[in-house]
Amino acid sequence: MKKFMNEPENFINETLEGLLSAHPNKLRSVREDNKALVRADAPVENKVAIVTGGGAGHLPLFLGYIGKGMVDGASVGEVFTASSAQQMLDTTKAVESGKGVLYIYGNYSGDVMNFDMAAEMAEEDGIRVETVIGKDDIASMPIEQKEDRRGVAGIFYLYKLAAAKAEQGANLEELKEFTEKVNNQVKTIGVALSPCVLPNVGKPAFTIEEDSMEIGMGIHGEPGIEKGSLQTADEIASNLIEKILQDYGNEKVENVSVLINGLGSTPLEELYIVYRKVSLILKDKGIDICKAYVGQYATSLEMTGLSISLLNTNEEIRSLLELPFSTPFHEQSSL
Amino acid sequence: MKKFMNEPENFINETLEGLLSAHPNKLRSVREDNKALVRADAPVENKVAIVTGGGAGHLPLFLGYIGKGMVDGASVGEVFTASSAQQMLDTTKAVESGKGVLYIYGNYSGDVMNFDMAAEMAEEDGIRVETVIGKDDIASMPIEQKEDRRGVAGIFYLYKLAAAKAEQGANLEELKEFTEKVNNQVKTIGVALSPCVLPNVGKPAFTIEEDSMEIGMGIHGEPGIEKGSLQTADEIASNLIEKILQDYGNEKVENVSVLINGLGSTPLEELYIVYRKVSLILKDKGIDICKAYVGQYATSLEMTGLSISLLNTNEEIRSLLELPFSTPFHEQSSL
Amino acid sequence: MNSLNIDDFKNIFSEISTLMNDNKNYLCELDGVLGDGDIGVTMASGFSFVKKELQEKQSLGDFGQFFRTCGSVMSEKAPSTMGTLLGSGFIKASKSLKGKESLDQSDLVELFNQINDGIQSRGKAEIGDKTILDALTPAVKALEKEKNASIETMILEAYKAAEVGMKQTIEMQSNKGRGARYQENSKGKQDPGATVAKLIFEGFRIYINQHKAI
Amino acid sequence: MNSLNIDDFKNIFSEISTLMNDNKNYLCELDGVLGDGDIGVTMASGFSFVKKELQEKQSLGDFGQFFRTCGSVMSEKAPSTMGTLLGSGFIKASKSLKGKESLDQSDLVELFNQINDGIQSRGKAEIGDKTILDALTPAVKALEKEKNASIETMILEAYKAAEVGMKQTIEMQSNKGRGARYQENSKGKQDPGATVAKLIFEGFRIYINQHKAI
Ligand SMILES: Nc1ncnc2c1ncn2[C@@H]1O[C@H](COP(=O)(O)OP(=O)(O)O)[C@@H](O)[C@H]1O
Ligand SMILES: Nc1ncnc2c1ncn2[C@@H]1O[C@H](COP(=O)(O)OP(=O)(O)O)[C@@H](O)[C@H]1O
Ligand SMILES: [Mg+2]
Ligand SMILES: [Mg+2]
Ligand SMILES: [Mg+2]
Ligand SMILES: [Mg+2]
Repeated sequence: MKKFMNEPENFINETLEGLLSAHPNKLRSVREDNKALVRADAPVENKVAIVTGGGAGHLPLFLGYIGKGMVDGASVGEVFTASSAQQMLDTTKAVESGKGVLYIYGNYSGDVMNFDMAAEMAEEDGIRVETVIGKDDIASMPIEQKEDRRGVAGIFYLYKLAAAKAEQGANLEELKEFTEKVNNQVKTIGVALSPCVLPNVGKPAFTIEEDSMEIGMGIHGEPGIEKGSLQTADEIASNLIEKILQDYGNEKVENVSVLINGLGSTPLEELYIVYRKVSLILKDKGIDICKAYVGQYATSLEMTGLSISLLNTNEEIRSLLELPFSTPFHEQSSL
Repeated sequence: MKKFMNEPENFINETLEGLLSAHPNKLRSVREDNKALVRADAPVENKVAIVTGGGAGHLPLFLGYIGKGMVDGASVGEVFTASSAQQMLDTTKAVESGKGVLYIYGNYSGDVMNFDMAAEMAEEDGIRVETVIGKDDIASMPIEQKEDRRGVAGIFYLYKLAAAKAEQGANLEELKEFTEKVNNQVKTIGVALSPCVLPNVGKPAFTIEEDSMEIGMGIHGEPGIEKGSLQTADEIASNLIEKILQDYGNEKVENVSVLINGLGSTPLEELYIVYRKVSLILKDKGIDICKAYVGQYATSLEMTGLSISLLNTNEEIRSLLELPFSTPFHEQSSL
Repeated sequence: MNSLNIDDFKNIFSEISTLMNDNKNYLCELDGVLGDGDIGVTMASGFSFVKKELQEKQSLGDFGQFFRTCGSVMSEKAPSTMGTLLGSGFIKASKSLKGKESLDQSDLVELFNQINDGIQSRGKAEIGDKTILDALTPAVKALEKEKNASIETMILEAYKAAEVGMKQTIEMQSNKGRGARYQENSKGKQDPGATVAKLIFEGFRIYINQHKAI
Repeated sequence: MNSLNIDDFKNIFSEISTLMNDNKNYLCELDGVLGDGDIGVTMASGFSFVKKELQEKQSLGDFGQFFRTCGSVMSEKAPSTMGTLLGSGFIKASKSLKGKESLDQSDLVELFNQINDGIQSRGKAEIGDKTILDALTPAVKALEKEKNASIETMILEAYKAAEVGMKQTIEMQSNKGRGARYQENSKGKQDPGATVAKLIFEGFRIYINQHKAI
């Protein structure tokens, strides 16, 4: 196994120590184990706070989205493992400023159960909590079981838009309602070419044959919906976009934001080759692109692959999307 | 070969088309072949323009540093191949606004010869050009042959600081002098764990044995200075930092900026594990870190590995480092 | 035997911890087939943290505090599905046992009813979904049925019911957790979570048996 | 023969282009050993673009324009080391041949002197560094030596000198370009760039020979 690491059991602790020492102006730890991180300036007054969390190994997900114009705090689990309710509660307490807290996280049972538990504990402490669960992976369940879909890279849009809306003064109920609406308009599908290696396991978590790809594979290697021989970038782009557009059904889709997300080992050049085709296809269908994001937004350690997310936008969403944000990994300036 | 691509000979053309369509507000093409790219708002009045360029396959290098607070334009070659002098000249003409142009690029003979040629052609057209050549890779030549060292990730600091200084109104001569001084204070060394695959070759460009690493390997797979079995992250960090600090010789090193650069396939988690140790070592030696950059800044397609760069700072450098910039890949906001 | 006090329960949790440790590999193997293969490790470590905390903590005046401690240690130290579910069950139970310093037969029924409820409302699984509930719920029913008998009898019957329930999961198709993604193929394999439930009752049984013997 | 005009040179470049194409694999093999294996491809394609442009372009009134065209096409279409060096040489030559519509013996010396200079000042290699210069410079010296003879003799002698120079690179250690990184191990292998120089003179020789025959 070729990893830059020391003892596998310290993998995440040391990552967190590195992150905290690299970004002291952006991040603050509120637990000795560093498993609850918040904005350096938390709690931010007069704003609903946004908390996320989940297993590690997906940087910039989840804690990497802590920052101005993004989320207020994140609890951190071990690699691919949910964090505990107590860690979530500690995060919650450190960011809330009386306006309530919105939990936004991906639909994985460990996360759901722990966040639910944290929410109950927070309510007992007099903190109002609402929850929106990211479910953007259209390959994880058929449309009829939409509520059971997993959350993947598209959660970026939930963070970004909820945060912008919160900064504009939305109250907790409005924020939840708005974020749920966004949630319904985000759709993602991924394709994997090679597996990732868990630090404490030391060998690939699964195998994908040489010259093969797996469409719909999840960010922990959950089985996909189509295995087959590797297609060209253009074929893959067409194939994935077709599936996403189909999933919108009768929804009007006229203007979208596109997110091409690398899973870890995919060169940026290749992400842009795929973006190129996506933009051509959408143009062909008369769908405008208001904003493109191309890069690493939700990874699976060193997995090779990518995902395409579309966000179906309206005017409000487009204007919120333009607002700046600043995190340790991505920034969007108003320069 | 597992790549998201179409015909290998279109790899770079399609990357460029994707980039241009994803970032229309940031980038503009000034040639039909898209091999000369400039800031969307070029030429910027009242400022020395900064031009870079080089072979493709290293995103964000080189064109990825076009933007406000960064370089004005870049010429683009094929994968790992210099661009032509004409492409450089076209870039130069599109960005210059009468204050002259500073070329900043890495020390590779193809680039040197072509930029020299472009500079001569530009002078013939009445455009003043000065040149600073990045030579930060301390593993590429011993200190006695410093002038022959290759340029790698540390060029990021040259761009950033030269751009900030240019925006403050430095004239061409001042800018060259300042950038040369910075150049002398940037040192980088890399380590590779696995090779990259050139799109038109289709198999690994070289091999690194299982459980082995190669210290000092260049970003095109140029042979390194030490092959050996894979060490822990902490050992690697110590080893590399020791070599860099030694290279500063008698120079006073009290406050540095650190850049941990992933070569393509290295998970962000692991870069932070290495950063952690680097920061501990420097602390131990009484050296302060003014600013940390951790991420992909100069890649080699899907090579696994990383490089560590140090920039020895003074007060002026530190204040310039803080100024915002915005490129398609990295942004630094004043949020 | 007609009641159990805090010290009894400390010993019972110690028995359970030993059992989880002894069955660590067995549990991991079961979870390796239907899940991610970690349940043995998390249960052994989760229960050993619980045991340690119960032994060290001073203020365990009543069963409210006792199960609050079990619940928060378990969820904090083992935030996997099983750890979180057990944690939720213990915390639910702690609320209705506030003030009690010993548990009689009907309290025992209440205890496991609450644990069962806590797990059910956290995990939202139904009977037949091939989860811990398929061993736990029958055991709770057995406790209820025997609530007029001795605690020895109650526990023995509950243990037997849990074991039967555990074996019945073999024929079930998984509908919850990681096992669910195997759909039809999840059949024929014993559910690791149900096995944990059976081991918990086994811990009670061993302790009670030793006591009866004295 | 005492002079060569623009049409002669168009034909000579056409011969060179054919030679580069015929020797594509041979050149690539040489470069594969000491470099990145592309010199045959870039030279074949570079010279074929030059040939095409020379045939299509209208305004080639003098040798200034002629070599300016050669130089800019070569550098644009083949921005490798060899393409850039040749491009620089051609452009350097174009400057001192401005206005000339035919070249006599001393112009021919001047032409190659300038090309040699252009390559030298671009690449900063010395004689003995195992580069194109180790074939080109001796050829230029031969031209100078024979500048009072016929053009046929000059070219023949230059060709022979280039070939000898090329063969002498075998024993040299590379100090420039990719070959340099092999240090001692670069010895024993013929330099691909020097081979390109020899092929260029071969192109001249073939054309001149055909002409002499008529
Ligand atoms: N929603 C649920 N409700 C009740 N039990 C569940 C649920 N989901 C999974 N389980 C139980 O959890 C067991 C797996 O536990 P564990 O290994 O901790 O899960 P994971 O490693 O996936 O977090 C399963 O065997 C099953 O009995
Ligand atoms: N600085 C230099 N000056 C003159 N010739 C050089 C120099 N560097 C390399 N060469 C020549 O260039 C040849 C290789 O050319 P080419 O294959 O185009 O290089 P690359 O592929 O590395 O760009 C070498 O065989 C050598 O003759
Ligand atoms: Mg498990
Ligand atoms: Mg697990
Ligand atoms: Mg070559
Ligand atoms: Mg080459």
